[in-house]
Amino acid sequence: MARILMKGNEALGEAAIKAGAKFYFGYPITPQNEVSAYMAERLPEVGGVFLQAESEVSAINMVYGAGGAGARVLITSSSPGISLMQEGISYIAGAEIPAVIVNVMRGGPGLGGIQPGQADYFQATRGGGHGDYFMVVLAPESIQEMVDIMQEAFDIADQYRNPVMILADGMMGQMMEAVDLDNVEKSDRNLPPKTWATTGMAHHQGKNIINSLELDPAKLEKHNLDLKKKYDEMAKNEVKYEMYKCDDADIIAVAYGTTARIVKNTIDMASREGIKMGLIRPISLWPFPQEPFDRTADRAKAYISVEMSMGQMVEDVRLAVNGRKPVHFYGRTGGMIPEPKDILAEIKNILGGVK
Amino acid sequence: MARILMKGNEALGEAAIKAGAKFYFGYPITPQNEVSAYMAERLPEVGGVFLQAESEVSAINMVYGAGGAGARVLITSSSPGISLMQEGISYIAGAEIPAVIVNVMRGGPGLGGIQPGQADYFQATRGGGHGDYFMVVLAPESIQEMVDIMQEAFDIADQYRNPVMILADGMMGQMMEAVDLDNVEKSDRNLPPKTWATTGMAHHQGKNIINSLELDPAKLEKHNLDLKKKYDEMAKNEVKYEMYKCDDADIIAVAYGTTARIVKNTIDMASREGIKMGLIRPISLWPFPQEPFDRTADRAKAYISVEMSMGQMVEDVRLAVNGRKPVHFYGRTGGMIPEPKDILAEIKNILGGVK
Amino acid sequence: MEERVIMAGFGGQGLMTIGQLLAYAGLEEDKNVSWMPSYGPEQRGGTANCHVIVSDGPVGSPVISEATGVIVMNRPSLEKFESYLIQGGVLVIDSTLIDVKASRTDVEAIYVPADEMANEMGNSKMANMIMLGAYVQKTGVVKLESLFNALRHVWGNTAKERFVEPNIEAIKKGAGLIGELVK
Amino acid sequence: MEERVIMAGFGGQGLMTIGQLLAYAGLEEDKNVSWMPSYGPEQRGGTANCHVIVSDGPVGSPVISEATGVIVMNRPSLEKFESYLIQGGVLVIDSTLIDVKASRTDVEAIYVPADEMANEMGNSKMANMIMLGAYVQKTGVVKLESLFNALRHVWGNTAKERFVEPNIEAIKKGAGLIGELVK
Amino acid sequence: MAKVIYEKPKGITDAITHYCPGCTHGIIHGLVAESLEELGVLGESIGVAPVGCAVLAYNYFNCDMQEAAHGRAPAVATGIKRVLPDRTVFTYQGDGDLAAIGTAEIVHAAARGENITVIFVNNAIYGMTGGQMAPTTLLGQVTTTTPYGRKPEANGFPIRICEMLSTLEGAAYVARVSVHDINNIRKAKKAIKEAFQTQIDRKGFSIVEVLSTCPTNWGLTPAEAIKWLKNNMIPHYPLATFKSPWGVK
Amino acid sequence: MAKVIYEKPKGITDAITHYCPGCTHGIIHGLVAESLEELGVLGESIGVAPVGCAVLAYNYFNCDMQEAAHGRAPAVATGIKRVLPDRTVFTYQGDGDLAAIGTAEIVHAAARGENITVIFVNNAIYGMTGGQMAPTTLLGQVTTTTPYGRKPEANGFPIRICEMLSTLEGAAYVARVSVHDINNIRKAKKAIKEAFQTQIDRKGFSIVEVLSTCPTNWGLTPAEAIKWLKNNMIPHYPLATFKSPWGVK
Amino acid sequence: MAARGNVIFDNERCKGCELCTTVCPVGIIEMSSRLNSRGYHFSQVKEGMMEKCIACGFCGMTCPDFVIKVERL
Amino acid sequence: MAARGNVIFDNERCKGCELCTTVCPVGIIEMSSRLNSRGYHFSQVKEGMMEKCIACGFCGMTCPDFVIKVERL
Ligand SMILES: Cc1ncc(C[n+]2csc(CCOP(=O)(O)OP(=O)(O)O)c2C)c(N)n1
Ligand SMILES: Cc1ncc(C[n+]2csc(CCOP(=O)(O)OP(=O)(O)O)c2C)c(N)n1
Ligand code: SF4
Ligand code: SF4
Ligand code: SF4
Ligand code: SF4
Ligand code: SF4
Ligand code: SF4
Ligand SMILES: [Mg+2]
Ligand SMILES: [Mg+2]
Repeated sequence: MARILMKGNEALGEAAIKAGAKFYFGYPITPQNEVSAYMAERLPEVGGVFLQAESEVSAINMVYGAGGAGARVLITSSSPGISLMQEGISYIAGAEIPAVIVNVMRGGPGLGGIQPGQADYFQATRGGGHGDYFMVVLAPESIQEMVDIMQEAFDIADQYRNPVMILADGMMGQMMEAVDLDNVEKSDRNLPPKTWATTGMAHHQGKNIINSLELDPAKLEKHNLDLKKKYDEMAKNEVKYEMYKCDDADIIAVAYGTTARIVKNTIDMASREGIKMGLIRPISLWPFPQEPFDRTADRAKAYISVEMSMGQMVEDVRLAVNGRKPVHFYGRTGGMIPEPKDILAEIKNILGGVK
Repeated sequence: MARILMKGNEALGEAAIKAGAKFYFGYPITPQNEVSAYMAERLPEVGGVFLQAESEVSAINMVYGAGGAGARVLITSSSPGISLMQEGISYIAGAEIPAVIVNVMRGGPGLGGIQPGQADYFQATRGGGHGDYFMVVLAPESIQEMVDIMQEAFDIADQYRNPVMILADGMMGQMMEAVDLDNVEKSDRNLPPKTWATTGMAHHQGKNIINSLELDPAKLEKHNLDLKKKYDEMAKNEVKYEMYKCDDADIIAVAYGTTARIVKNTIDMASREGIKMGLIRPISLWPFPQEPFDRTADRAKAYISVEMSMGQMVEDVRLAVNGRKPVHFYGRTGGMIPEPKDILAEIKNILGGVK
Repeated sequence: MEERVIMAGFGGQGLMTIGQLLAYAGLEEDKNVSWMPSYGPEQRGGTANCHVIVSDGPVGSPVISEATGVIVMNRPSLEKFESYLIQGGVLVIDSTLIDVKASRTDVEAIYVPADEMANEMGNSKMANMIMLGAYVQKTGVVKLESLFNALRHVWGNTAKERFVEPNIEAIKKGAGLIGELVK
Repeated sequence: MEERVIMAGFGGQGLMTIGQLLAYAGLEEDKNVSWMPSYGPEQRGGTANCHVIVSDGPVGSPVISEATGVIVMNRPSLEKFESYLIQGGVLVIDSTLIDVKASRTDVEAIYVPADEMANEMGNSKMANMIMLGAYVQKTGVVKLESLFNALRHVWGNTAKERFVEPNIEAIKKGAGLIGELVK
Repeated sequence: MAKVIYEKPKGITDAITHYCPGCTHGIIHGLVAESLEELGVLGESIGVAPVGCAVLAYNYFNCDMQEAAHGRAPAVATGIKRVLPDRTVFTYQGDGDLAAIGTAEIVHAAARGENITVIFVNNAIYGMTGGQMAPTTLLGQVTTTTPYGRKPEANGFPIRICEMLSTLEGAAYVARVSVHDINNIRKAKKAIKEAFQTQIDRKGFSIVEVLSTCPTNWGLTPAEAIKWLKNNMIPHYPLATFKSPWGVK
Repeated sequence: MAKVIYEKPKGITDAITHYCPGCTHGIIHGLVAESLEELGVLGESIGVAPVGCAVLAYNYFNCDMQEAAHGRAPAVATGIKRVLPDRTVFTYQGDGDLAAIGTAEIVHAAARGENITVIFVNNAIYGMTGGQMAPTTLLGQVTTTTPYGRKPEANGFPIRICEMLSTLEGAAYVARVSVHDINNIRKAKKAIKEAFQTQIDRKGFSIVEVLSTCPTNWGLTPAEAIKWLKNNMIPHYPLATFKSPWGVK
Repeated sequence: MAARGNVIFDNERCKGCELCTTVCPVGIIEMSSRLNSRGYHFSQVKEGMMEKCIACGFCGMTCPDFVIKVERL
Repeated sequence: MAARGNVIFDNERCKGCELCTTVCPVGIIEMSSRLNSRGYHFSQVKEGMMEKCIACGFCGMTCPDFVIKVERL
């Protein structure tokens, strides 16, 4: 099939269906309502189930049940709705249930606004829920990448029996771009059969229990260590990033998702003015890529994290740079979108200072 | 009054009452149930209200209402319950409502266990809720300190119109220690009158609105910048820490809450073996203290973060050390409690490696 | 080549539709395109706008801060978006609905009595297509034929099929103006 | 001086109570004390234990990994906590309820037929106090008088007031054993 | 001298609402404001706005207001009322807010007999988010999330909130009204005033369910929407006073 | 030859439960297990354990189990049932779990007519956490959070879940039973079996509320607790079949 | 004789929903062909019909936007 | 003549709650003075009374801990 024009919210729904997710649970919230509308129409056509839950709290627990029963299951929401899911996400991680969660971020805190934001970075990458757990967090910069990454997200979830989050924003959800839904690369991951799923004892060997409770501290610690092993593996294997014009860059911006596109505009503007600027674009926010920093820390004079937040990913940049070079921050928030010319002004500022 | 023996959970309740908090909303959860039992009995005696909500979600929103109406209000819970409050906490921060939230942490993730843990550090310090916000997070190491800090917590909350979290753990909640409830130092903070509270228009000038919504991105950004200014002020003014035997330490442990007590045991053991070990004990986890690291980074050979988690505060330690010295980690989890001898073994290991 | 156009007016005037149509037309020509709507409660009755980019290279931010073109169908939109235009940018104004002139002199303002023309064609709902026709003819961002194909592609075999030909006519009407209007 | 004692047995045997009492007694003597209970569902019917520290210096961890004393009133507790004792530590065993001997030889084991004695006193609920009396007399961690004061302080003017004197008697009974038992 | 028969109530600010043309949210606002005014408690009132189309209600009611998280208005109102028991505290909530995400909060506020007043605007749809199914959406009704019409097998049955809450001892005043014509607007006003009176008299929890239109998401003109309400909603949601401290006929 | 009149059902594992002596949770477990066995669906069943004293129920029921977050068992069961519509899916929940934090989930599972079975164990208290007030705690009852006895002004009124859920169209089978004597144990068994039959026949949502004891937190011996249940709970929670696909007398 | 009334419209508040036109018992309210600044055709009393107004207040009560003030003369 | 029964106790499962003793229509169940390994006095049929058992099954049905197996002989 050729490339078609599609809204991000609809494309991600279709991509999930193509990735084999026939179950969707969710609760309306702007700016991701098109996902539910799309799934409500499409899933019955493919023999799946769309269910509008009574709340995000219920929805995430339906995902727990459905994922635990062995299905590929998608849930989407936006910032406040994702906050309501934190207990559920912690349970899903603790009980090792695969699921894909999409956060189409808006401005916060509180009710905030409905325009695009990236201020849920901490929540996504550090675990807004309680306890030690991590999810792979993927941040596509285009609708095509979102579609491609959806397949990947479900595969990662199944491979590690762990939730995976796709962190998008209102812009990504609302915009239309050309997308090719058919040439999505299937991964060659060797996915384990879901022998652990609760499908009824008559349908598998022994008795299956989906659970995150362990009252014996020694056993719970063991469980945490097992999880840690898994997280370490994910951290090793699931790093994804793009380096853009970093080779001889004096200053390297770090940005993800739609902000990265804006930074690419900025880089073009900068190069017209003879400023050597590059971009490290983490695609996996957790695990956060270390390598591109190690490869650039000698040459670059400074880094700048550009976000639609008051400064969250910048901590990961600092951790990755680890004192080798100064790390700066530029952010817009509340639904305001950074503009290339303002970013460039900031960069000139920094380079002035750095020289 | 003399020192009396009191359970942490009860002492914190009484301390809140002494700090003028006559309103308590909560929902039962181990290991902090003694707080509700205590408040249920005591608050009616002092003309206050104890209300057992139908859930943590409701409870935190009752706190929103009560705090917004101008009252000093306390809420306590433990890990999964705190996760359920993340939306509400983000709203409270966004709407600038003072409130004190106590998390008596247990093992996670998911249902986990009910023994002590410190794995909600990220959630507390980075905002488990959506959007850009911070709370002052205080971590006492003894029941006396918890009592003292309660007064402080309410004052900070009122001064900045911001939620404050006290991060304790099951050990702190369940243990009994001697405590003097009467000699709590009153702060000399100049607390602003609550002219913003919704008490009815007949009771103040103009119309008061408690709100976190702003649909205009420019205005929402302005709100975020105003909040940021407040957070910067808190970050400057509300840092609290203890340095213990750091002066000539070769290795400096960083630990908070009950873990810090355990590390102090370890330091004594270490010094008996001629190992120079010190402790930086952050009392405010947010803002995380930078100064003690700057004061010790020249002399110390290495740092080690000791936590009842798989490694969370260690990121703040890394950020504070910023590459100047190696940063190590030792943690137990799931309700297992680190033992001095094991910490010491780890330290010998590191010092062997460092030399 | 990168065309960055903002289309704005009251909700219901069909600006979202012509934005999508333009993006589709770009796609027909194998260009890179993006369409980004305004969204939120202000849409109801209030103003609505979308940002469309048609580019030979990859599209950066779908949100336009420096527009090469602006199409406006009410006065608040003119006032708001005029300033987004780069020097020499194209500003298409529905002169039936907007009774003032562009205040900038460094842009190319085109006044299209689109509402009036649409009413003459018997359907005021097609004013948007007239505006689009004029804009496309003026800028050459895509071929008119690509617009027609896009219309056929998207509305063909749907309930809107019967509107395809009238809309093509409207686009042509708008396009036809350009020779006349711009001397 | 730092005494670190673990008290363990079935729920309902009153080990939490004697733990608190010891801590209170320490407080009476202006020492630093901590009391840390086991908590959780296993308490129901299962075993319960608490950790008490009485110290001249500040108390570190309230959880004891190296105990100077262990008081046990059932066999699983003996088996579990014997290993926590430091060399030369004091191990008080209710020999009515536990029919085995300590397996360690590097500690001082004291066998107190507390249950039997309490029954003789007419109230099996006071076995805990007998155990405590023996332990305190043996170790001298606090004065017996401090225990009595603590009892009066905590239970005086409460519903438990009438149990104060009998319990003091029981503590004395336990303390009285020490001369006899430990040669 | 001219006597004023109707004008914008003092309990309503001068702000122009963001509601769609013909949306009956505005009418209901007016009734609430008039009631508070007539009962003399405007200056003693604290309202709680929901998340839903009425999210900006804090700009329209001329009294102190709090903006609650989606569904949590009854919890927020509880917090306020417990601190200020002599003030008049009310929530204004939509059917998504109250009957979906806020189910636990409304049931328990009612069960507690929390002395607050709830104005429950049932328009059988999620207005704010663009027309998704609400718990009160009728069977067969097409919404963006029931594109094939609401089917009980897939989407369940519409909930009758008044009937459900009436089973709770703490609910003192429970009534369902509508604003589809003048007569019913008058009855709605009466019910709302009685609900507030219930609170003022400290009789416990009061709720008025008001059937309301959503022309925008129903895809109808305001006048058509009024008719649709009358012909479709009332048969399923009978208008009645279910409970009242003054007795129910 | 000896005929077995009673023995541990096959639906119960060999694990010794953590329940307190004389707690009737165990009896109810037995009835559920027997029903699944007799209906021949044990191997087709997936149970959902709550957070509450029955939190470890996954160790006791001899079928696949999921452990839900507190109050969310109906949501979890919904997720399972939608994926596996031909399996028998049930939740086992306490009164804190179902009637407090899980109110929204149970109301909406019922409203949806979700084809699952809910076993609702009402012991008028939070057992697991040490005896706090539950939504079903009786007026006057002393708990750790109602040290002065439950008072309606401060703590609200006890909720009758069956009566409330019966107002919902999607609820197909609703019954309240008790296990305080042999006769009632038999009736309870019958109700539980009918509830499962409702699900097997795809008639919609089924719930059995079982009045149960908590000797530990009531501060009574098991035998006294049985009497307390009979004398205090039943008058407030009448035993009845409220709804049934086979009709109610 | 029926009361005489006077109705005053705050045109800028009007959203042109037409509900007032449907409730007027004497049918004297119509929509203007003009737009207010927010783009709505606003309501008005038909030319010269004001004296037919019976001051029932229905239009005011029905208007969701508090456009109308009704006076009895 | 009433049916004769045999009841078998799995003593280690017993928690000594005494409920079985209250339901036996012929009153033949008592608590042992001995403890099982979990510290509970377990239930038993009174010395020599087994033959009075009518195999009603009440004890089994009542026992929350699945201690008792009842057979009809
Ligand atoms: C936690 C959360 N979930 C979802 C939303 C999105 N949301 C905003 S309004 C709304 C529903 C509004 O519907 P209703 O309560 O019926 O009010 P109406 O708009 O119909 O008046 C939803 C789901 C939100 N803001 N927060
Ligand atoms: C989110 C959350 N809140 C609170 C708890 C603590 N908690 C565990 S069980 C329970 C109540 C149990 O009571 P009930 O449901 O009546 O079951 P019972 O123990 O009486 O059988 C609570 C509040 C928790 N685990 N998770
Ligand atoms: S969307 Fe519906 S409910 Fe909301 S303002 Fe518009 S008409 Fe009213
Ligand atoms: S606490 Fe109560 S409900 Fe829980 S097991 Fe014990 S007796 Fe049963
Ligand atoms: S007051 Fe009555 S008669 Fe007069 S214009 Fe209004 S509706 Fe018509
Ligand atoms: S009802 Fe009000 S808003 Fe609607 S047309 Fe009449 S005056 Fe205008
Ligand atoms: S089967 Fe009946 S008669 Fe026999 S011991 Fe049991 S209860 Fe008694
Ligand atoms: S009912 Fe069961 S657990 Fe209780 S005493 Fe009898 S056999 Fe033992
Ligand atoms: Mg609605
Ligand atoms: Mg219970």
